[in-house]
Amino acid sequence: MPEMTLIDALREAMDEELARDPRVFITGEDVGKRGGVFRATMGLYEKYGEKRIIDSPLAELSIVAIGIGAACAGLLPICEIQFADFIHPAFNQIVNEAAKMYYRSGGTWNVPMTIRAPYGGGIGGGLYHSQSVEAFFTHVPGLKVVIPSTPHDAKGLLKSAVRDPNPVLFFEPKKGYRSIKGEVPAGDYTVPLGKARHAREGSDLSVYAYGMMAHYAVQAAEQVAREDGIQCDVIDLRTLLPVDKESILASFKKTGKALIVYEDNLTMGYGAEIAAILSGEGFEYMDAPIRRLGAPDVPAVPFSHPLQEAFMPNPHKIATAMRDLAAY
Amino acid sequence: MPEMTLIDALREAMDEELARDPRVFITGEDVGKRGGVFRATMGLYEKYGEKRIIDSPLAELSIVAIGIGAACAGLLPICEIQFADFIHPAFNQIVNEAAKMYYRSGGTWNVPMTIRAPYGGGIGGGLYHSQSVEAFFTHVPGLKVVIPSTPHDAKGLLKSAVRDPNPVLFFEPKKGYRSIKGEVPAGDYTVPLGKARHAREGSDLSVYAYGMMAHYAVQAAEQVAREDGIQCDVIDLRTLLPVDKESILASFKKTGKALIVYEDNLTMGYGAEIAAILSGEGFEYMDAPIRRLGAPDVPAVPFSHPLQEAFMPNPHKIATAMRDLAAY
Amino acid sequence: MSALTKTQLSRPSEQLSNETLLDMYWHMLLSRRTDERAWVLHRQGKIAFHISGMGHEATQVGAAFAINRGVDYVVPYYRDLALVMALGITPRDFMLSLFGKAGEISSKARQMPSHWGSKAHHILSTSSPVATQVPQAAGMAFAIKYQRENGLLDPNDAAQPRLALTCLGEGSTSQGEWHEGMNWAGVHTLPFICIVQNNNYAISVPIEQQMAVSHVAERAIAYGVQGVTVDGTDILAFYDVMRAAVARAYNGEGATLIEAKCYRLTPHSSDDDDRSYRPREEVEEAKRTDAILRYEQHLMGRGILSDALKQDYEQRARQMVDEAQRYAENAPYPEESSLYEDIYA
Amino acid sequence: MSALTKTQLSRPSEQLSNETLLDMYWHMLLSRRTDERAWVLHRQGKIAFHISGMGHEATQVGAAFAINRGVDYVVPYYRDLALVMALGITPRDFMLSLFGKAGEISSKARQMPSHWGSKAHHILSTSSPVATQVPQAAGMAFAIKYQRENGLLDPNDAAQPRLALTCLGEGSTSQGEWHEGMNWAGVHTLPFICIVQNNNYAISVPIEQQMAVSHVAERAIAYGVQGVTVDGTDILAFYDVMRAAVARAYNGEGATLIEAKCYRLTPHSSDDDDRSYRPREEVEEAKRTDAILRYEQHLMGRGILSDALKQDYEQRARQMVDEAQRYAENAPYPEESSLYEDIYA
Ligand SMILES: Cc1ncc(C[n+]2csc(CCOP(=O)(O)OP(=O)(O)O)c2C)c(N)n1
Ligand SMILES: Cc1ncc(C[n+]2csc(CCOP(=O)(O)OP(=O)(O)O)c2C)c(N)n1
Ligand SMILES: [Mg+2]
Ligand SMILES: [Mg+2]
Repeated sequence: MPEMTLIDALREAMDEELARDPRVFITGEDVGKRGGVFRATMGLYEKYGEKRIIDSPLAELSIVAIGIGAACAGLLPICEIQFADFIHPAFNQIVNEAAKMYYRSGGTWNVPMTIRAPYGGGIGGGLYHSQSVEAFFTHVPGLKVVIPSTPHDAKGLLKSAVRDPNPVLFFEPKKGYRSIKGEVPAGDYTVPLGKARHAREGSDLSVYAYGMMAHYAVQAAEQVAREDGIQCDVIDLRTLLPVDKESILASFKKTGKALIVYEDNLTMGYGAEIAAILSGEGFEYMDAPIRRLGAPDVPAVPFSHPLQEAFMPNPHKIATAMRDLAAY
Repeated sequence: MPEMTLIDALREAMDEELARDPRVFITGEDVGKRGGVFRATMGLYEKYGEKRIIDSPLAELSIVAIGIGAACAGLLPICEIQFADFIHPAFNQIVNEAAKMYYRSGGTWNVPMTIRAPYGGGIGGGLYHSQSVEAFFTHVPGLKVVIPSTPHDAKGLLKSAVRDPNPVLFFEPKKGYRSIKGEVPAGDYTVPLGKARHAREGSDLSVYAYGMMAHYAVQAAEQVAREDGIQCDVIDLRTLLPVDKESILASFKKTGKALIVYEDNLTMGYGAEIAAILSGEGFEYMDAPIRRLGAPDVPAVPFSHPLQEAFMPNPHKIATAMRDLAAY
Repeated sequence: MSALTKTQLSRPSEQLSNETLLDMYWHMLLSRRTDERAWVLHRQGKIAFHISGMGHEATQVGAAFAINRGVDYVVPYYRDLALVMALGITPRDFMLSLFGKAGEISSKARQMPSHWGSKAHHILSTSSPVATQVPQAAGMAFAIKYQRENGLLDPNDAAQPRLALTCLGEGSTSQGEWHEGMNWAGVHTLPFICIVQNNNYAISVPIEQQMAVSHVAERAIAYGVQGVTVDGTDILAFYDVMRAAVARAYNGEGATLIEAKCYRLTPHSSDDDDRSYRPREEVEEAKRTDAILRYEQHLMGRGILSDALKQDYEQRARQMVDEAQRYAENAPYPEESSLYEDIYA
Repeated sequence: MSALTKTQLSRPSEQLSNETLLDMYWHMLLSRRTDERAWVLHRQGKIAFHISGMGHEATQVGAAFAINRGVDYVVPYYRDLALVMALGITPRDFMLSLFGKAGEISSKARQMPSHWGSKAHHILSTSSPVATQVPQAAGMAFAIKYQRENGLLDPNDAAQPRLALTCLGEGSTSQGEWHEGMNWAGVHTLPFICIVQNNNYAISVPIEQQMAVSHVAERAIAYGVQGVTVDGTDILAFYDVMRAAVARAYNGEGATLIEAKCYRLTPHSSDDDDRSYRPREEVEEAKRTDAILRYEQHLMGRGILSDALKQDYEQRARQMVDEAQRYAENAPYPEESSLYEDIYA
C-alpha cells in the first residue's frame, strides 16, 4: 500500500468521487486554478474543468446555501470553507437550514452535502487561522461531524461523507496535512461514519481524542508505556456526531479512568459531552475523576510562538496528564 | 414591593438605564413604534424618541455589528434579536468579533454591549420560534451569557449587563414573560453577573437549572418534598458564562447527586459542562450517576401541540427524574 | 434606469385563454377564502396562529401561472399562500397545518403554518429566518445549469425544472443572505427569478428605515441582473413581467429581480396589531383597490366572468374550505413517536 | 450613472503645500521600504508570514491625508500597511508584529501581522474574516451621529472623530457583512466612507467570478450612497475624491463608496504563489506604472522633489527600517502569562 500524506489522501478521495459520479462538484474560494490555499484540490480543476470545480465568490454563507439548494436539486456538493475560522458567517445556513431540512420537510427533502474545512492550531495562524469549531456543530441534531486523523481514514471517511444523504461537516486537522503520513489503499473503499477507531490497546486508562490530538495521544501513550509501563486505551473518535457512545463506554468499562484531549477551549468543548456520557452512563465503572485536557479558555490561539505553544496541548502535556491520572 | 411580570421588570431595567445614561440606546427589529413583538420596549420610543430607540433594518448581523462599532466608539448599545432562533446570522459578529475584540486588541478596545433575545419553547413557536441557543455561546471565552428566571433577577441582571464592559448575551425565557411574576424593588439595584442563585435548600440532591426550567425545577422540588419527602437543593444558574463553579460544586458537595435540567437538545447542551465539572472536580463527592434531563436530540421543538409537549421538559418529568435519582 | 421604466412591448397575458384567465381568478379567490377562514378560526380560538397573504394574491397567482407549475422549483416565503395553492397545495393541506394535525404534508405538522414545502410539487421546504431561502433557490438554479452543462439534463426538457423562483418581502432584502444569493445569480447567469413582494412594511418598520432606495428593483444593478418594478396588485401586468423573466431564465439569459408593489390587508400576523404603525386610511385605501376586485371587474368587463359564474366559484370555494376545516378539525394529532423520525436521512 | 463619471470640479489637492505633498511621498516610500523588508525577512526564514500592501500605497496614503488623522475612526484591512503608517503606526510597531514580540501594540503579539489596531490612533482592532469590519465601522459612524444628535458631541469639534473610514478588497464585497454595513450607512445617512481597493483578484479569483458588475462603485446605488470609481494608483486623484467624501461626511450629507483601482504587485501573501492565476505580463505592466514612481515623477516635474531629497528620504527610510528590524529581533517574546490576560474587561 502506498504511503500518503493526509492531504493527498483527501485529494484522492475527491478525485475518485468526482470520477465516480457526475453529480459531485466542488465549490469554495480558490479551489479552482489555485487548487485551494492548502492545495487540497490541486489538479482537479485541470482534470474536471471549470464546470465542476467552481471558484465561489468570497462569501461563506452562500457557499453553504448554494450547496444546500444544489443538493436538494439532486447534486452532491463538496463545499470548501477555506479555514474553519471562516465558517461562522455560514452558521445560520448550517444550523437553521441544512441540519433541519430533512426534519422540517417531514423526511422528504434531504441535503447530501459535504462541507470541508481545515481546522486547528499550532501552525502560526493566530486567532483566526487556528480555530477548532467542532463543538458548536456537535450540538446540532441533523448534522454529522467528522474529523479524520489518519490518511486511511481521511480518504475512506471523506468518501462516506460525499455519499451520505445528510449534511456532513468534515473538519481536517491542517497541522497534519503534510506531517501525518500513512498507508492508504488504492482505489475505492469507505470508512463508515459514526464509528470510533481503536487506535491503541490498553487497560490502565481510556484516552479519547480526535484529529491532531489523536496522533499526539498515541505518541504520548507510547511514551508513558515505555517510560512508566502505563497502558492507555486510545480511542480516536473520528465521528463526533452522531456520538459513538458504544465505543466510548466499552473502553471506559475496561479502564474506569478517562482522559479526554482536545485542542479547543476547555469549557463546553466536545470533551464536556464525553465526560457527561461517562459520568452518566458509565458511573458504575468510574475509578477516578474524568479528566479533560483542553486548551485554556482564552479567546483563541495567539500568533506569537511561545504563546501558541502554551495554548496548545501536545504529547508532553498529554503524557503528564496520563501519568497523573494513572496515579490517581 | 410591587409584583411584576418578567417582561415588565426587563422593561423597567431598560427604562431606568436609558434615563440614567444618555449613552444607552436600543436597536433591533420593531423595537420602536411597535414596542417590540413581545412589547419588551413598549413605551420607550414615546419616552426617549426615535434617536435612542431605533428600528433596525431586518438584518441581525448588522444589529450586532452596529452595536460593536457603537460600543467601541463610546456608547452602550442594547441590541434586541427578535427571537433567539434568529441570532445565527450574527454568529460571526458575536463569536469572531465581539467576543475576541478585547483580547485581540491587547486589552484596549472593549465592547460594552448587551444583546437581548427571547428564547425557549413551549409557546407553539415550532422549529424557529422556540430555540434554546445558549450552549453555542457558553463555549466562547470573552462573552458573558446570562439567563434570568425571576423578575427580580431580570431587572438586576439586565442592569448589570448594560453596565458591564464586555459583550453580554442576555437570553430571556419568553414562555415566562407574562406567566412568571415576582416582587421587584423599585428603583436602582443590580444583581451581579457570575453568581448563581440558591433557589431552594435541600440535601438529598442538587438540581441545576436556569430560565423556565429553574421555575419548573422549584415546582417539581416542592412536589417531591411534599409527596416523597425528597429535599432538593435547587441552583438557578443565572449566569452561564463565566461558569459559577463555586456554587455548582458547593451544592454537590452537600448532596453527592446531581440532576441538570435544560430545555435545549441534550447532547452538548449546557448540562454537559456541568456534568464535566462535577465528574472532574467533584468526583470525590459523587454518589450517583450525573443525570441530565434535556430535550431530546431532535432538530427543534415541533409546532404540533402533543409533539411540543413530548419535546419539552416540564415539572412532571423533572419530578420523575428527581425521584429516580433520589432512589439511586 | 431603462430596465425599470421600459414599456412592455409584448403582453403575453393577451394570449391567455379565457379558461386560464378564469383559473387564475379561481386561485386568487380560493386562496382569499381560505385565508379569511383562518382568521375566523383564530378569532374563535381554534387555532393559535395565522399569517396572511391577503393583498398579495395577484402577484403570487400571476407568478405561478407564468412558470411550469409543479415542475420548476419554487422556494416561497410565509406570505405565499396563494402561490403555493396555485401550485397544488390544497385548503385541506393548509388546514391540517393550521391545526397541527397528522397528515400535514409540508412537515408532518412540525413547522408552524405557512412554512411551505412539498417535494412532490417541487416546493422546497422553508424555514422562518427570512432570506435564507434566496441563496438556496440560487443553488437550485445553479443545479439546473450544472445539470445542463454536464449533460445530466436536456435544456429543452419541459418535464424537468428549468428555473428556480423565490419570493421574499422588501424588508428581507436587508439580509446578507439576499445579497449573497443575488450575487451568485448574477455571476453565474442563473435561471433564477427573485420576486420581492414590497408591501412597504417589515412588520412595523417602513421601507424608508429599511433601505435608502426608492425601488427595491434598483438593487438589481448591484448584481448585474435584470430589475423591474411592477404593480403587484395587477395580475395581468405582473404575469407579463413574469413571462419575460421566465423566458430569460429558460433561454439561459440570466436572472431577474421583480419588485411587486403589494399591500398587506391585514396585520403582519395574528400576533400583530398594526394600529401603532399603519394609518387606518392607508389600510382602507388598499382594501378599496383590492387586487381581486380589480381583476373581477376586468374579467367582467371583458365578458369572461359573470355574476352567476362568480357565485359558482364562491360556492365551490366555500365548500372546499368547509370540507378542509372539518377534515382538519377531526383529524388526529401526529403520533408522539413521530417526534423522533426524520432526523437523519 | 452620473456619480461615477462626473468631472471633478474642485481639486483640493491643488491646495496642498509642498511640505504636505512631500510628506505624502515620504509615507508611501516608508511603507514600501518596510513592506519590502518584510519580504526579505520572509525569504531569510526570519519571519513566517507577510501580507503586502505594495501597489496600494497611493490610495492608502491619499486616504489618510484626507481625513483628520489619528482623530477620525479608521477600520482598515490587512493590506493597509501604508494607511496605518500614515496614521502613525511605526516600522518598529510593524516589525514587532512580524516577529510576534513583546511590546507589539495592536494585540500584544496575539494576532498575525497586519491585523491592525490602536486605540491611541483611533484605529479599531481588526480580525481576519473579511468584511466583518464594515458594519462595525458603520456602527462607529452611527455613534458619531448619535452623539451629535443627543448632545454628547459638538459636530464642529475637530478634536473629536467626525467620520469612520473603512477599507476592504473588491472580493470582500461579496460578503453579506458588506451589504448590511453599507445599508445602515445609507439608511442613516452616516458619516462613513468605504474604500474598496479593487485589485481585480481575491487571492486567485478574478473579479468576473466575484460579481457581475463592471465597477464596484455601481453597487453604491443599492444603498443610496454616493459611488465613485477612481484610479487608486494616482495619489492626488484619489486624494481629491476622498476630500469630497470627507466633506460629505463632515457636513452630515452621508456616506460614500469609493472604488480605488489598484493592483497588488506581489502574490496575495507570503503563503501564495500567483503564477497559476496571474499572467506575468500583467504583473510586469503594473510594476512599470507603479504609483510611487509616478508620484515621484510628478513631484520632480513640479520641482518639489529632487534627486538629493529623494536620496535623503531613502536613507532615512532605510535607517528606520533597519532600526525597527534590529529592535524587533532583539525584543523578548511576550511572557507566557500574557496568554491569560484581557479575556474580560
Ligand atoms: C432572520 C429573521 N429575523 C427576524 C424575523 C422575524 N420576522 C418575521 S417576518 C418579519 C418582517 C418581514 O418583512 P418583509 O420582508 O417586508 O416581508 P413581509 O412580512 O412584509 O411580507 C420579521 C422581522 C425572521 N423571521 N427572521
Ligand atoms: C470570511 C473570510 N473568508 C475567507 C478568507 C480568506 N481570505 C483572506 S484574503 C482573501 C481574498 C480577499 O480578496 P479581496 O477582498 O479582493 O482583497 P485583496 O486581498 O485582493 O486586497 C481570502 C479569500 C477570510 N480572510 N475571511
Ligand atoms: Mg414587507
Ligand atoms: Mg482584491
